Amino acid sequence: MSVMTMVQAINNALDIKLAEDNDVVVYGEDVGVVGGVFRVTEGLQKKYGVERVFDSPLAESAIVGTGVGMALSGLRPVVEMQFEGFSYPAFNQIISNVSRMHNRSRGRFRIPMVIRFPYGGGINAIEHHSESPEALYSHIPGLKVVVPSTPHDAKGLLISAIESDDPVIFMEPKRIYRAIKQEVATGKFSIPIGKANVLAEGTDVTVVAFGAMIRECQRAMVMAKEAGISVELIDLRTIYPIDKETIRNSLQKTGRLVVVAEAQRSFSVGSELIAIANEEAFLYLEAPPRRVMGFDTIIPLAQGEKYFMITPERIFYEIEKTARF
Amino acid sequence: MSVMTMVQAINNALDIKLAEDNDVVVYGEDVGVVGGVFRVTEGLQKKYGVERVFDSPLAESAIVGTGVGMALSGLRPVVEMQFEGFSYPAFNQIISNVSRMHNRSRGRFRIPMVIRFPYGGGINAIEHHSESPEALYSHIPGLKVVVPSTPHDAKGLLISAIESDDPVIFMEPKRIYRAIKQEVATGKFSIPIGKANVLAEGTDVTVVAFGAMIRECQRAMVMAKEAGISVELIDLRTIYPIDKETIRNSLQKTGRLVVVAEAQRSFSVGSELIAIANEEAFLYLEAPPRRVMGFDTIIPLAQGEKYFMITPERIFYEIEKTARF
Amino acid sequence: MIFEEFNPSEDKILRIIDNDGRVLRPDLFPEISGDTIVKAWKAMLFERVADEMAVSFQRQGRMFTYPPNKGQEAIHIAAGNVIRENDWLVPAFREVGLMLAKGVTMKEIFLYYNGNEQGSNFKNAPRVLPINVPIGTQLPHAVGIGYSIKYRKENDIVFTYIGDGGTSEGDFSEALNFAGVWQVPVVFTIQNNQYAISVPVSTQTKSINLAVKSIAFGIPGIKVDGNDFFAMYLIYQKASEHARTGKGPVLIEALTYRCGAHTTSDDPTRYRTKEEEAAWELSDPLLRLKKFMERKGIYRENEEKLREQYKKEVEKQFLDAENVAPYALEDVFNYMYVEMPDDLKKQKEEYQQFLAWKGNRK
Amino acid sequence: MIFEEFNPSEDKILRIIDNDGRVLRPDLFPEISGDTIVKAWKAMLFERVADEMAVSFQRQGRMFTYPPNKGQEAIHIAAGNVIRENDWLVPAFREVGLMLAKGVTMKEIFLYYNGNEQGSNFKNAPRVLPINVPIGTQLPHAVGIGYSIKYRKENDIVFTYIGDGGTSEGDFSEALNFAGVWQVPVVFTIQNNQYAISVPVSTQTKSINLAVKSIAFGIPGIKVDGNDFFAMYLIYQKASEHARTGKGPVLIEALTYRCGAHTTSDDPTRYRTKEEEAAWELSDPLLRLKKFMERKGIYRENEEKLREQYKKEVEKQFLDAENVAPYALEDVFNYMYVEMPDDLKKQKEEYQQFLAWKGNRK
Ligand SMILES: Cc1ncc(C[n+]2csc(CCOP(=O)(O)OP(=O)(O)O)c2C)c(N)n1
Ligand SMILES: Cc1ncc(C[n+]2csc(CCOP(=O)(O)OP(=O)(O)O)c2C)c(N)n1
Ligand SMILES: [Mg+2]
Ligand SMILES: [Mg+2]
Repeated sequence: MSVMTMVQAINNALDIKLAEDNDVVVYGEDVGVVGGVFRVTEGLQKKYGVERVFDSPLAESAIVGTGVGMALSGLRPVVEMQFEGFSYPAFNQIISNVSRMHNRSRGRFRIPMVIRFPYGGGINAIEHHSESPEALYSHIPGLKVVVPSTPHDAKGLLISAIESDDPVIFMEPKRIYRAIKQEVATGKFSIPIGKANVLAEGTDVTVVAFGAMIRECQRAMVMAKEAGISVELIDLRTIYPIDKETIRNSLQKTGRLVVVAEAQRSFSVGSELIAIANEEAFLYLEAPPRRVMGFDTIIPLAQGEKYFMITPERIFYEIEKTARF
Repeated sequence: MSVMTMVQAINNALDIKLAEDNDVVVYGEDVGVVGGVFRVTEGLQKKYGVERVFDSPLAESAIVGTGVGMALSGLRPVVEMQFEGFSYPAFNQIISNVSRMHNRSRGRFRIPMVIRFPYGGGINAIEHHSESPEALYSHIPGLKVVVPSTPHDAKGLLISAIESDDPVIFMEPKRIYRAIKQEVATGKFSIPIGKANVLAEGTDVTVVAFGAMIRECQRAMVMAKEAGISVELIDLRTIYPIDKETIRNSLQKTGRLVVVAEAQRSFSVGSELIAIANEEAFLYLEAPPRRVMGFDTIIPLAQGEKYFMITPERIFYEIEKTARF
Repeated sequence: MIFEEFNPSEDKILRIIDNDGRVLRPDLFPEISGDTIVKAWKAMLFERVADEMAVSFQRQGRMFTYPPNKGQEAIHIAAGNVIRENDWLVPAFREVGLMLAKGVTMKEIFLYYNGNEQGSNFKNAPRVLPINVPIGTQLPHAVGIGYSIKYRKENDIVFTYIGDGGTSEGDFSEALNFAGVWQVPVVFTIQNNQYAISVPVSTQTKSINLAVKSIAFGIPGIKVDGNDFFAMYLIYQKASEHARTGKGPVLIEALTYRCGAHTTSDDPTRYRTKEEEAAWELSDPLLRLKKFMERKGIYRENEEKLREQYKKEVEKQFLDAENVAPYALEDVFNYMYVEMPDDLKKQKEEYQQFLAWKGNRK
Repeated sequence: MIFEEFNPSEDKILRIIDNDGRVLRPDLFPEISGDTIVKAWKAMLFERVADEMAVSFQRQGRMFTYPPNKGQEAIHIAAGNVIRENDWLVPAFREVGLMLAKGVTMKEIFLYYNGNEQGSNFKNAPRVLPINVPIGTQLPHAVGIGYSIKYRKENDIVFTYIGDGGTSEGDFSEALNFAGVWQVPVVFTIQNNQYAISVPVSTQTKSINLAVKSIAFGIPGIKVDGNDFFAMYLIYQKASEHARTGKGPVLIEALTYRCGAHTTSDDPTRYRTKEEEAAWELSDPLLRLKKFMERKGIYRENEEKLREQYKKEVEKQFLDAENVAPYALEDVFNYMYVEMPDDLKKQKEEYQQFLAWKGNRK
């Protein structure tokens, strides 16, 4: 065991897979010499050489597109988009090829590829550096979408992602890149993709969240407890394929759902979770499911971010409303 | 009045706006000389000249990106993406600039621009020619997303879209481009963006749909009627901003919701409509809202499309289930 | 060096035989046996026949769509003669002759255009990628495969294709730029068939030609008469040697003409003249090669008989494609993920319940 | 023609003065008054001072981030001297001096980097676009504006900017290609400051230089010493005349060096050497211009005094930015659409209810 930040845990996962599997290559903008703008890949080029960990030209579509070629010819590329807002130049490659080559070729080609990027707000960044595009990627059939909420989860999920024979979008909540430290096993372990994690059992309200919002939910739970509300907190871990069973089981118990996420609320993962609640547990619902999510606006620059970002207080406010409904 | 197909009605709308407003320009791949692969822009180059209606090089990102420049400097570009599946190369321009320039510049620049493209399945096309990406565009704040279901609506909505000072994604259900003929007023008229259209009033089940699915719903309603089920049919017309009021009013009456759309069901407009139903009319819901939508798979090529496409029978099947719940 | 002699900045073009099959540049004439030449011509004829039949099957309503290859056969068959079994082919969608040379069957191609993904599961061509529809997106794939090869120190190479219109897409430039930086063994060919659907090259770019775009990426580029089998054969030999010996990527612009429509739903009379078409017919690659063979006295074929034979073969493949097992519901779900997620299983089951209900109803 | 003399294919570079301010090419020396030169130098000094202060404000924790311009001032101020009031400027994000010349204020720039969108609402610069973060996406905007100008038969032109790294993005190639085909009045400048964050140009492309990429689009291109004020001034005169007289777009590669960090969160010592930095300091554009002025006897300034004066001015602007009205909840919603949709109104109201609840709770 060793105390790690999420940055260190991800670095550690990459290190383990690079050491163990010669087919793993890591590349993207600035990931080589300096080890990434967040230093997630620090030290890896030195350890594994420029052929396995390297800087690419500044072109996201080609970074992802070349990854498709590498993956179908036997490598396991792990590519970095420098920020979520710069994954969009690669959107066409992701939706048209990454997610489809396996189906298009009727299983002849596999795309064991990970596209990882930091996402989310709360770091006072400039435009395009604070977004949460998980809904866009989750709507694309053929992808898996994974979001860790702790260093431990980041390591275990990333190892699973690299070992997945399907392409994985791996979204890293940059706000807690270094904010949370945790004991993490130093050896290899993995956490299955597609399974949610019940972080706290409770009986009154089910709160579903992921990524950096988990910490905010945990803070809100302290307030809820004081108010005598028992919250069941589910960390989705994987947005697609989403773990409906865990959600259903919880709702059958609580009958009340609050979804917490940073993204714009409409046409979002929050919408999907409410749909799931209806399809899976309609007769158990005792209050209208609520979305505690961003406005349907562009996330404001730093000075206005406070309005947009989800705070523990706001989560508690909605939990309470839902509990008292 | 004149009998028109949707292709003709769209052509007519463009014609009217080109004639009336010198700032309107129309361009894209093959839209000039041949008038588009579906002949939507046929005859317009001849009538308005190559400076106003023209063929561009084959590059969607630049087609949209140049449109941003034109729009903010006073023109009203109407650009065509040849098929929905080829709007993705422009995704970065759409999400990063089209939707944001107005907000980014604090209202200094407006982007009165229309991005139109044929979408949807049912025409036995090859890959990337049968998709329904409305959820992707609806999730992007700063855009309006419009989908007509008839020639009349196509004309009136497109005129509104061109006159909108905000950017509009205008999705044309190619499957009914020529399949429906209708009397359409030849003069100028417009249909407001943001208002749904109640096509049939009913008391048992609310069916919400748009685009080519409206016709399928109308066929399903015949079966429903035979089965003694009274259906209220709502044509969304605009996906964003979505008309919650009309949906709420209907659900307060029926308490039952069936959403019909061609896209993959998860993280979709269907999800959003169920979320809206819960947020706006929870206490009225008498049955779990249902999504009659595509699987979470890539839409199959022509031979497999029959499984994926929504048929009147399938709609009726779900209506009945919902009504009898 | 051939890339220096035919400098695209000066708009030079590599041509070895003229329209009458006369050898213009004996010094450049490639080493190639008479037998190989005849076989190549036959392969071109086969592609031509397959193409004509595909168009006619489509007209008969037995196939949904088809993009004709007519006029571009020299490029494909020359490449087919140079490409090796372990080399990769990353096609756009107008390289049928080359796909066949790599082991793809007409049955598979028909199956694809008849709306069945099995048509992309090339049973005997594991190193050929499926047809690529979103223009330009295939080129980065080729570069990535090139990277794999280089990474593993193998000596295979990659052939990849794009149209003249495709050179305007961002992915074209990004891919060639990566190829230059990574020095991967990729032979890029632009099939400049003069049109992107209805849009002529002159509307596509102001560059003096397309080969010259290679300068932007620091890689060798050359413009070649794509209707001249020998020029294409020579350049593929040179380019693949270049790539195979670790010298990096090459960009070839093959000048040709799309004699047919863009696809079977296109009508070229709306955007080009009969005169233009007639002028290009004079440099038809089959005709030129035949004239060459006649001059050299190595042409002893009966074209009509060959055509009949090929027609039968193509027809058989078409019938095989038509008689493939019906598309099953499973086929929609089976290939989405290596292992099917529970939710997809459930969606399939729910659909089966609907089918059962539907069956009972009748 | 200057574009022919300095052919980028031969890797020629336009340079007029050397590092010691000596005139190397008197024949090319632009017509420019001593006064203008002195004013230009002062503007460069102002940009330098503003830059240094921005970095220090950021270090003091009073600003979130900042991308230094230090070393690139000659490009900006030369352009600022040539660009006209009605010309458009479509910036990337490292053109502060030119933005100021067009009427943007340091207050606005500070406001932006302090996290307030009002910093992009340039009150006195209606034809300057906001800073553009997604690399490369600004270039098509410039081309579209060029189209508007051409369409209206006006004679304004567009200046637009991108970095060396940005040339790898698909949008760079697509935009230049469109500009060539449409023959729009756009002057493209690549500020080649040798790095894209940590990545050197040599990892970015194998082309012999960046100006040469113009060949791919059939437009004139030229490589210029970007630290030579006179070379930049001359080329901007030539290029804007070219564009303004309907001859179409031009691509300029301005060779320079990013003396500072990429942004205030970057640490260049991790990827480049002190020696390299020292070598580039010798061609510091301010120093070179000052040496030139000294040689010509037109330098009569007191640099320290000017610096103090500029510092005060910049400080005032910074305080103005700090003292701007607090960011209101409305600001999040007001600019999303020309007219606010009902649902956004409701979201705002719900949030206000939450705030009220929160207020009551305390
Ligand atoms: C990204 C994208 N945009 C548009 C299309 C529609 N489309 C199909 S083929 C074609 C023209 C291609 O022209 P070219 O690259 O010259 O190839 P050719 O068809 O002549 O072989 C177009 C615009 C597409 N397939 N992909
Ligand atoms: C599409 C996109 N990808 C990545 C980034 C992150 N990023 C910001 S600046 C930069 C380097 C830019 O280098 P260059 O174009 O040379 O400009 P310079 O910073 O040197 O002025 C990168 C990678 C971005 N802003 N946009
Ligand atoms: Mg072509
Ligand atoms: Mg740079």
